[in-house]
Amino acid sequence: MTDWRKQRTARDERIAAGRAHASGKVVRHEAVVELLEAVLRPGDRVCLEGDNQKQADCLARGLGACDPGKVHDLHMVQSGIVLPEHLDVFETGIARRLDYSYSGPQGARIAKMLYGGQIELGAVHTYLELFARYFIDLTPNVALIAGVSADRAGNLYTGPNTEDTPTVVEATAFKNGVVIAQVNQIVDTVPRVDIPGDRIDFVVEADKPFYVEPLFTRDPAAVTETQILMAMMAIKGIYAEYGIRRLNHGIGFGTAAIELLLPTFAEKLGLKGKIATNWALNPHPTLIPAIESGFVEQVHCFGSEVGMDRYIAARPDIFFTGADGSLRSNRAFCQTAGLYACDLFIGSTLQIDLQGHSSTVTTNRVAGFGGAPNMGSDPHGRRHPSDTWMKAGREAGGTGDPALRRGRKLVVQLVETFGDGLVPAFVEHLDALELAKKIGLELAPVMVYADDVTHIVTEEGIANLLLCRDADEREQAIRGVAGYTEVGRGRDRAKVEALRARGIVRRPEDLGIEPLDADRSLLAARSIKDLVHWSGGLYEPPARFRNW
Amino acid sequence: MESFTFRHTTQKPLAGTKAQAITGVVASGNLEVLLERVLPADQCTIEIATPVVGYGDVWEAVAADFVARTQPGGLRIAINDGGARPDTVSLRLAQGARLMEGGR
Amino acid sequence: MTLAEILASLFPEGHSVNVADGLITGHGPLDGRDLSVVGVDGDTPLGIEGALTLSAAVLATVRAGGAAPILVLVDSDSQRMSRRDELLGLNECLAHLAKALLLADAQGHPTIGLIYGHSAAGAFIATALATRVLVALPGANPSVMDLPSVARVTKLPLEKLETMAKSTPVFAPGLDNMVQAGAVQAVLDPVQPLGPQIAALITDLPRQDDRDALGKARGGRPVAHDIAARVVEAARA
Amino acid sequence: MSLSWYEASARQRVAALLDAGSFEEFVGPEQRAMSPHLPLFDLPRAFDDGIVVGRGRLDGRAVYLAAQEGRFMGGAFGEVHGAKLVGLLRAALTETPDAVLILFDTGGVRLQEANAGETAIAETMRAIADLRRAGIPVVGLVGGRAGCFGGGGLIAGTCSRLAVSEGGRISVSGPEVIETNKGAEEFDSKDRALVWRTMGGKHRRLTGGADVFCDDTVAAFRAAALDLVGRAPAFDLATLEAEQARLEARIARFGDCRDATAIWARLGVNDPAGVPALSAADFDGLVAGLEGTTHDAR
Repeated sequence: MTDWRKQRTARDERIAAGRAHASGKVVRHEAVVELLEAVLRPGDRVCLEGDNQKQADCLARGLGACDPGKVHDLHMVQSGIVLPEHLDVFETGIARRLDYSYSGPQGARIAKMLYGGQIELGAVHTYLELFARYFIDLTPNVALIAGVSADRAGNLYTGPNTEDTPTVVEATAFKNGVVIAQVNQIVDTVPRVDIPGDRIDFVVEADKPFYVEPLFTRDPAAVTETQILMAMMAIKGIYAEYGIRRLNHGIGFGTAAIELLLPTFAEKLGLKGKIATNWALNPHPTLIPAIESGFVEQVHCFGSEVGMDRYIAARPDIFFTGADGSLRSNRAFCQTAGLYACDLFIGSTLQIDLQGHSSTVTTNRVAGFGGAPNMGSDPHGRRHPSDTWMKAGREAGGTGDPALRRGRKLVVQLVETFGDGLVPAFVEHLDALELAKKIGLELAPVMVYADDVTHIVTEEGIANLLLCRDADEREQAIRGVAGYTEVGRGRDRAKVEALRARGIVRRPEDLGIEPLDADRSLLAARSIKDLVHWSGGLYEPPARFRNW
Repeated sequence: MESFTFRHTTQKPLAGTKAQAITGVVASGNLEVLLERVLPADQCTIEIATPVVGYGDVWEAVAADFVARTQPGGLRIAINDGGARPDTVSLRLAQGARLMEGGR
Repeated sequence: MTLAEILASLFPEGHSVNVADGLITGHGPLDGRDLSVVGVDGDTPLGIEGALTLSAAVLATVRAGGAAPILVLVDSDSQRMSRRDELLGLNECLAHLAKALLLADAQGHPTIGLIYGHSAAGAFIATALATRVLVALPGANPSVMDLPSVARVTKLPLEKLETMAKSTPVFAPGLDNMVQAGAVQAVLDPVQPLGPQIAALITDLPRQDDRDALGKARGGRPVAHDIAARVVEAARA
Repeated sequence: MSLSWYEASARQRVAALLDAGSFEEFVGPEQRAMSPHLPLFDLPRAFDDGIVVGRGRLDGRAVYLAAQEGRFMGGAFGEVHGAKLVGLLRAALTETPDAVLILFDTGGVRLQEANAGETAIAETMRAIADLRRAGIPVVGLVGGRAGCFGGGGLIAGTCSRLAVSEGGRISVSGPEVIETNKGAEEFDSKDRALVWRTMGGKHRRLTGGADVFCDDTVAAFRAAALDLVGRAPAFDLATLEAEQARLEARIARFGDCRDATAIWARLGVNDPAGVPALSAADFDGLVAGLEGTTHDAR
């Protein structure tokens, strides 16, 4: 007779083994290693929660301290490779195989370990893809997650940084997996129940609060005149022209400049209420002036941001908050929102090629792209119209019956022609291709493919790729905004001028913008302290961003 | 350090009578531009001192575009570069020319 | 020379100079008059309390009137690097010590600095460099920062800096370079009694701050004197 | 928006601080008095070596002034930089303007020209003492991005009067220097709130290290300068003995405090943790309500 409950039985055995180190569900942090050694089996698929923000760091240290004789050959399936411990386990043999999304600070080390064969790589996903695969073919056997507090029954309060947790728990707990949560504190009653206790098997009271990276804090003091000029062009040449109301921003200084120009430059253009009202966005501190000025109607968040909690709690009309008053974020839902319900994504990149493919991968770093490829793509499953979407669709043109033409999502690359150290952003060939060859990747790590990108904004101007009708026009439009890079200097000047006459390439003067007006006095806030003032003292920036 | 001097002939002198102006600061990614109205009205020289070696052709292109666009006849322009990107150089040159024209 | 050797050479008839916690204070007879002595010994870092101890001694000499010279003996570390010192205003305390010496000088107490060991940075400025004339004994080692630290800050290889130091006195640590910069007027002869050498300095004090002129003449500060002069000239035009 | 002192360049500060159009520069950039030493280090030079010196009018008063550019080499004292300041002060002694203003923005000595920079600082301090003896006030203004560190902190302590803004920091050893030499336990330079409450403008004003705390605008610094040139203390024994007593009293009263907030609490501040967030006006109100925060002796 077929045993239909093998997984369930195995799960029960794991939990029984773990209970030996627990009091009910509660485990002391000193017992983490024993707990993990009792619960984990060689070859397990394990999700060690960590994304670009919050980290289950106490459990990560515990996993790293396990005996590789007992715990080995794990298959890590997690969105973020961020802490050194995330890679240490591959050096000791505790883990062998990896599927992930983002590895910002560890990008160089990952590349080295991939090259050295210490990591067997499955794939580098987008967040949504990896979450999707949790439910199809990468379902975790054990999930190690992080929350702010839990009660003894396991009811979990994630706090404002809910992020990946509901998705990870959903996939693990309902498919015979074991869920272990680290919390900062065990309490009698949690402020709100983000994850019901019957999905949590063990709760570890961590030795210190879980780490959160202030990844989305951009100091206005560092915004340059060039970035302000580009932001002015984006607002006037794209936001205003397409009437962008629903959008997502990347995390660079260029988009921070846009946020800081909304209450000043955009307001003067009479754009309040007409652009940038509905957002899929982390709570960027640089959005505070726009919110306070009444530009913003609502914001749904992937995660939270260090120091923003009190401000968010005081603005429930803008943010999604729970009955306890604090932010409820959710990475999977917000990624979905960014993909299907936003008309524009604007972000930065390190390299763009002659057709408009872009990547943040360089020859010695495999950073992963997190959510950018989803945000920065035109979802073919979209079926609801908006003026913005339809206008872009019309510009893209195409053959066949116009009544059957769908709209287009605007995907804008906001990029300075030269990056740090005078490295050109425009290249003939992406380094990503070189890297893929070097470490044997089947699919080159491209962030946004050329057929998804609609506009490129540089300090030299805007290239509208929707209006290009062939590959040559496209190449010259890109060269036409590539400044003094080799790609830019290699332009056919006559062709670029012809594109300019058709509005495909537009210079600041074509938009009625004087580059010498691009001044820091246009910024609604010029320092972190200005942001604190805008927030009425509610924003509490991390110490490293203070200068008072 | 590397240095260049580019000499250009212009079709007209730069407007204004201001004898001298300076803009920008020598800092990482920035530069200072000193402009002096000391040359014949159809001449312009641009002298550059930069710590970033190997970008002579870019400087030449930036200088030529600036001269073509602005027609800064009569100016001796000297640049101390702190590793600025070409767009920053163009911006500072334009700011300097505006100062010499007596603009804002 | 050690402090004891210096004091013995200066004051063959005896003295009342004491050292406590690395701080030197006291008096001795020189050339028939009283010489007030303050300073730092034993490579001691100069903090807020030390600076105020020395400034109190200097101000006492000023308050007493007369024209007793003040000798500032220095073998110090740099300023004391600590959170507490900065919290309580180390910059004010060191500046106060320097001001006390400058006031004493202005009120007729010749001030002579004598560096016989190490000194650096803020401690050097507040003591030896705040005197009318600064001299040294062979073996003294004044510096702003040692070469390994300079290498760290400037991100230049140490070997390159060492080579450059040989030909470029303007940045390299050491007595010779401070002499060439004009900061140290002369190096005394340790074999001869120090008393007469100091007495000679007192009778022949520079009337004004001539350190930049010395730096130009000696090549350690090739342009400072002329630049300062050009500014003065422009102001008078 | 009024011009931010912190954001402005040295030249912008000078132009906006003085009466419009009154500034006359000495040894200006066209004279190309540049560092002879930086090329040896493959470093770029500045036409003014990072300092602007000259004369102008402050509400009609004749003033000499020097302004450091904190973004060029951290505003540090090199040979030319220092010599321009020394020359300005020497000129002031004979030309007797109504006051001298020093717009500090410096990390201290420029290491590539360390001996020249260090000696120039000593020359500057002597020249300031001479000016003060001659009855010419020397007023320091501190609010630039480089702060006022190293020898700059000692020069500031030599001035007749000091105005400082939130952005300004005054100390001898910088946070990184203390951390490098003594460890992060002694001073965590990345804890910027700690940096500011230990060395920042408000702490200096509360404990007597500065006379005026002002907003980060050129207009506020102009008002502060006007106020301070009119009430400079004499440079004499009485002043220095009073300063000696003031500094000794400070150490006796606060010497056991580990943190600035403990000092502020002892000064009678009800909510020390709230001090950094106070606006300049609220902070002035706080200072006015406290005893023992007027420090004439300098």
